[in-house]
Amino acid sequence: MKRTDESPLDNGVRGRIDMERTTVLTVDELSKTFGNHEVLRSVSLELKESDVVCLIGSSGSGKSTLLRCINLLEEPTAGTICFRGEPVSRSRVSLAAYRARVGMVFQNFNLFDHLNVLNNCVIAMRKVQKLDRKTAEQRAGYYLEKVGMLPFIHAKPHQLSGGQKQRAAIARALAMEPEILLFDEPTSALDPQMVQEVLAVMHALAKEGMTMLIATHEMMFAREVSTRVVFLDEGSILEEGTPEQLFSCPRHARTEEFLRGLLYRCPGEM
Amino acid sequence: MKRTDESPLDNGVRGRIDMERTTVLTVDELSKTFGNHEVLRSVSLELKESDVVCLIGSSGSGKSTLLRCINLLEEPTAGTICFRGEPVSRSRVSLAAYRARVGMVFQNFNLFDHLNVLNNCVIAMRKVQKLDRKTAEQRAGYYLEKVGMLPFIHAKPHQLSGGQKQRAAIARALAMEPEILLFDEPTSALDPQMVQEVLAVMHALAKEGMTMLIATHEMMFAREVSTRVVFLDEGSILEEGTPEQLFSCPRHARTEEFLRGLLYRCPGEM
Amino acid sequence: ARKGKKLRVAMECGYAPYNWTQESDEGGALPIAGGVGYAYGYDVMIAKLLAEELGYELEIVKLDWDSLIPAVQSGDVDAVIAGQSIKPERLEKVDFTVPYYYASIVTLVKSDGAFAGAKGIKDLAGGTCTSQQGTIWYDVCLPQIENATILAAQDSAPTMLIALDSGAVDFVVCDLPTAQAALHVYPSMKILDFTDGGDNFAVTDEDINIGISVKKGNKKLVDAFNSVLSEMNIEDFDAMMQKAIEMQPLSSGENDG
Amino acid sequence: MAPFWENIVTTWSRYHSHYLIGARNTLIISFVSTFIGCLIGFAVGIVQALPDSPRAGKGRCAALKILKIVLRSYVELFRGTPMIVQAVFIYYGARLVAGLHLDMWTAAFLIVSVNTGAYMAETVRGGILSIDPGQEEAAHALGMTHVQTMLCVILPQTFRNIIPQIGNNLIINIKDTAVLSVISITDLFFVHKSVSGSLYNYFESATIIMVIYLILTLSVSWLLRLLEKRLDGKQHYDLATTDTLAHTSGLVRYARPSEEKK
Amino acid sequence: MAPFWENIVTTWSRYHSHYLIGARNTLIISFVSTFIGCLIGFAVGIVQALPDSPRAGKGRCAALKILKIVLRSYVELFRGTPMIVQAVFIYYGARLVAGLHLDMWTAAFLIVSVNTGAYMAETVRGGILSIDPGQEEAAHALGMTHVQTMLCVILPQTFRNIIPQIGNNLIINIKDTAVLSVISITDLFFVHKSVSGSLYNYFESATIIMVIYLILTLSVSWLLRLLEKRLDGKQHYDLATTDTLAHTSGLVRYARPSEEKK
Ligand SMILES: Nc1ncnc2c1ncn2[C@@H]1O[C@H](COP(=O)(O)OP(=O)(O)OP(=O)(O)O)[C@@H](O)[C@H]1O
Ligand SMILES: Nc1ncnc2c1ncn2[C@@H]1O[C@H](COP(=O)(O)OP(=O)(O)OP(=O)(O)O)[C@@H](O)[C@H]1O
Ligand SMILES: [Mg+2]
Ligand SMILES: [Mg+2]
Repeated sequence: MKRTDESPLDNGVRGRIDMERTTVLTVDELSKTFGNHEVLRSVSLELKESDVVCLIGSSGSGKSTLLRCINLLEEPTAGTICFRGEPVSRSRVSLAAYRARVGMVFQNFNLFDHLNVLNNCVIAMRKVQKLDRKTAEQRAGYYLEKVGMLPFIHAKPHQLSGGQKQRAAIARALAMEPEILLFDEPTSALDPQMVQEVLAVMHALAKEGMTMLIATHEMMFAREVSTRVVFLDEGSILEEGTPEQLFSCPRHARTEEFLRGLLYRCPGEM
Repeated sequence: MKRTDESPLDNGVRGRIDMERTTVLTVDELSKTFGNHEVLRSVSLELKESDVVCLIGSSGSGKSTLLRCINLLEEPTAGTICFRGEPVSRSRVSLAAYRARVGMVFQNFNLFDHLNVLNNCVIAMRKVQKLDRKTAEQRAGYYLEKVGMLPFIHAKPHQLSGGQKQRAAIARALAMEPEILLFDEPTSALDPQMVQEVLAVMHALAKEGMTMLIATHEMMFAREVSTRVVFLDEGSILEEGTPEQLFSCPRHARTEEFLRGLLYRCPGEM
Repeated sequence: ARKGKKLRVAMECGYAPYNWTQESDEGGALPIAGGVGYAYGYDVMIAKLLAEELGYELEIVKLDWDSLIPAVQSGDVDAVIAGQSIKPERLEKVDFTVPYYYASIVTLVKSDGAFAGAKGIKDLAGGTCTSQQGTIWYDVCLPQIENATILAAQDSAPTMLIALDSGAVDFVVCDLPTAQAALHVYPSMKILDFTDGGDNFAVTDEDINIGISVKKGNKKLVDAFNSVLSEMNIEDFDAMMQKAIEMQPLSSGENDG
Repeated sequence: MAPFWENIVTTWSRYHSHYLIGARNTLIISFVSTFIGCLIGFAVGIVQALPDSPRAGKGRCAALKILKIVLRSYVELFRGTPMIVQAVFIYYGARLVAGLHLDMWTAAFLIVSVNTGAYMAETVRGGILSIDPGQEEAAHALGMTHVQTMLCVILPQTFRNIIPQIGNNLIINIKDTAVLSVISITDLFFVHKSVSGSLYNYFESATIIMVIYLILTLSVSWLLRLLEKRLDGKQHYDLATTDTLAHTSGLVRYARPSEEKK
Repeated sequence: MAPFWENIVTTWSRYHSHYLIGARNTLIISFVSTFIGCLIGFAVGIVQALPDSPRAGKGRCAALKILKIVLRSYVELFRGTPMIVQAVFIYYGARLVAGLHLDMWTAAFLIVSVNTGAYMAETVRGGILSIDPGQEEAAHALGMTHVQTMLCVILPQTFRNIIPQIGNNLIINIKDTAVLSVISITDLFFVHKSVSGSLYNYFESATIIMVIYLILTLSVSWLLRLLEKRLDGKQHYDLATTDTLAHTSGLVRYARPSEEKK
């Protein structure tokens, strides 16, 4: 099986920097209410450098909302978010600067409809990072190539297939070379082969020390990629641990019930 | 393992009507070109009553385009589509009637943004099938309950999570009680537990003789649900067969390569 | 000392025979300042006369009717010569010279219309009528007709005449020069003059006299104008008006055609 | 400046009934005509958005093409020429040439509606363009006809987006009814012209009507903002409780027909 | 009707230079002012769309609020009152009260631009509303500021959707420059007024200007349709070949900084 060869759990990076890793992101007692619907309840989470954390949980459990709150696209009802030890300031300028350092891939991609794939990637590099067109295009090309989207750089979003849109969105986030990446179901529209390729990209990023927080429904993907898995249930973290621990011997009945739905558990249990 | 117990391959319905099953949909030499990009090349396909056919293939191989052509949402460049033996007429009135008999779940859901979940399901029943509000709401409620969306009937699409949108879209298509259902990645945004539930719904529908054509990336879902799997590569059908046949011993090298990406093949091969 | 000083006079340049626009300076027309074409007509003749006598350099400004008063009040133009009748209320806002024309009021009907034979305003009773906005004709004359249906006033002479021609009204009331001009274009119309019949519109002389308005308090200019105008009499004015009527473009248009 | 305010007071006390009647006429004509104009605009918008695909029969296709050309000409003709001239042509011209006697109020509503309709047609076209094509596809996939799609799916969404534009049009109409004075309609502006024409108090009278206009247009703006808010609905949804469910969806009572048969 | 056409010919041959100069003035003022008005509208739209969230400092927040109120008042004031009255107040009123002598052309451009800006502000607001909020979120998530988001993401999409509306505004301006006759600007309609007042040939002169207006507005419509087509771009994309790739993306030359360091 491939997994044991490549899983970041076993790769060099993690062992190397182990304890001295700095904390990148701290989410403290985060709550979010829409009307009278409590979507997040006192969620606390810490991400250290080169952590790859997968968020799992059933539909509507608040995964996307958590990612969006971290990025302050939703105003949290309560709680604080600290980036590299500093609470994320709410003044507009530093908010933009913070967001530029935090990459995000949306569940529904949100590509810019009026720009072709290349310009979708290039625009923020030019406007936010003030790169010149050439450098920006080179960098965009590098990441687009990684996700196999080079042939489609001239296509507008509405001309792309679902998987192509998703890959373009991933490339757009990567091209900003942020310090932490938030992925909201980054492989939902991808075929198994493409999932492998994205997995490879993520492994490579993890090796370089990128911190990632990934909401996903593909348990096997979570298992492959993550250093830690967090199970979100009705807006609160019910359980977290290494993938082995969580998938093989979940502590809570609810987690087990959730995972029972999984068609294919780890081979040992079949 | 669950699969062997419930797979429609082995259920009673199929055996019962076996050979006398009528042909529901015939796709003949269908081609579609966007500009100079050949997306579909002479695709031919036949669906008999209570067939459940899964379309698999890599991102951009033309799965969505094929479904959209069947529904005539894209004008095919060449080829014909016959529904119950009659070529699908191109006059506007009968086109609408045809589409009313063919259900479709879009890859990006396309829920009506201005209507809440309940009305999303109800509107076509009332306008197309001319049902009264009460009957329509009862029927919508029935299907929304099946996909666990009853608590959210008053929510507008923008207030829903990805998985909730997908389930609402499924319920909307089911509520029309069409004769054939086209699903474009119906489980992409769903967690494993929810996938199981949708699978159960589809099994039930299949038992009742519903014909389904499903584009999907979840190979295990395809394996569970389908009576036949079709592998689409660069716009043409490279291989088709029963799930066993195609997943266990693919005939083409390309199919094998595609399936190699699959993280978890059938247990026997692990 | 005043030699070469500018006198800016405003008018609509579209109200034959008082003032109109023409394509050349034929007959002594003056170029319109900042606009196109040349202005001429009775008002321009008067303006030229005043400027000549008083030693001004004359400039004709073409303005919409609505802004003639704001223009003179704000000092953008020195005088308005545009067929304005002198009314006491108006004297509170601007100063007027002595009259520069005595306009007799007439009724215009279609010669084949029901009121073609009217001999006095009693005969006009019950008719539908209109006239031009902001005029004595509309404000004072029409209400004197018994049971008349008075439609809202027209904002220009051409549309007033169209209203009559199309049959939307039975008659209109205006002054003689306007009516004479109208006959050139609408031969099917007829002028009814009740002046001799005794059953005429009751108007004061003040009402029908038209004057030149200048900014309130500009005594010097009023006096200067008055010194020229007071040397003229009704016959002089009528002769000039006759000349204007002969020269107006619609007359020559007829000749051309 | 003191006499200025004094004059306003005297003018108002002498002519206030005129101003009020003018304002009333202005309001009636502009509201009714904007409403009718919106209907025209939406209707034209629906037809213009019809795809002239070769799917329909030859005859129908040609008929549609002609209808589209006619509507396009209507839009361009009425948008492209001044309303005041149109008013003269329609009211007096029809009388002169065809002997057609339109009532002046009928003519007023007709002219303003037809003009608003021409502008609204373009507005609606732009509004339809900005709706995600996926919405139309979903409606078609459910078997709705083009007209149903437009009425139930596209136009309700378009409507919400073009409310600011409808506001613009209504406000334009409130002011543009002024040109109807050529067909003897006494609107607010016409009253001002009459008053200032006889009293030569342009600035005073203009101040009065500006205030009245502002009252009218601010009310309109405010009403439309309210409408926008209402259409946007509640920001949050209520989770449906079992009670409301039993009532609205009646899931207990519904069973698939095929199940019933068994 | 024969004399009707004859009269048109004579009127045209006598006054054609007047009509043409009037048309030229109309065209210049309406084009320039619509352009400036669009800029104003977009600028106001950007500010109005700024969220007045408590994120910014107290002071900035208050300043923004005041700016918004000022802009809103501007929109309501200029939209809400007739342009003709504004023209008189600005041109003659300024002179009367402040002794300010505006050049009549400056005044003309100013008045029409400022009015168009007020209408465009609402149009832009509507246009921004109809853009999927996901677009704004994506831009924010990439670290763009509000102004960058607006300029690079929202307004380009809004612009395409409101072109029909810009067309409407341009056409309205072509006709509304008529009111500038109160400040002595000779536009097309003023020429018509003078000619019909001199010749008493309302219908003939009106026919001439209707034709000229139609020529102008049809050209405008046509140009804007072209612009729409161009903005929509090609319906299909070209698959990038290796050649164009090497050129544009230069993937060969780029390596991740972290990789370079190694
Ligand atoms: N704007 C909103 N207004 C009201 N409720 C909302 C809004 N956005 C999300 N919700 C609700 O919050 C809950 C959590 O949504 P969220 O998108 O975070 O779920 P999720 O875990 O990402 O689910 P999925 O896996 O289906 O994407 C859902 O029940 C959803 O209906
Ligand atoms: N409107 C369009 N114009 C041009 N090309 C298009 C258009 N729509 C789709 N395509 C192209 O057609 C190809 C097939 O697209 P399609 O959506 O059918 O793929 P798919 O098999 O559904 O892929 P995925 O699994 O990623 O959804 C893609 O390469 C896409 O870029
Ligand atoms: Mg989600
Ligand atoms: Mg697809």
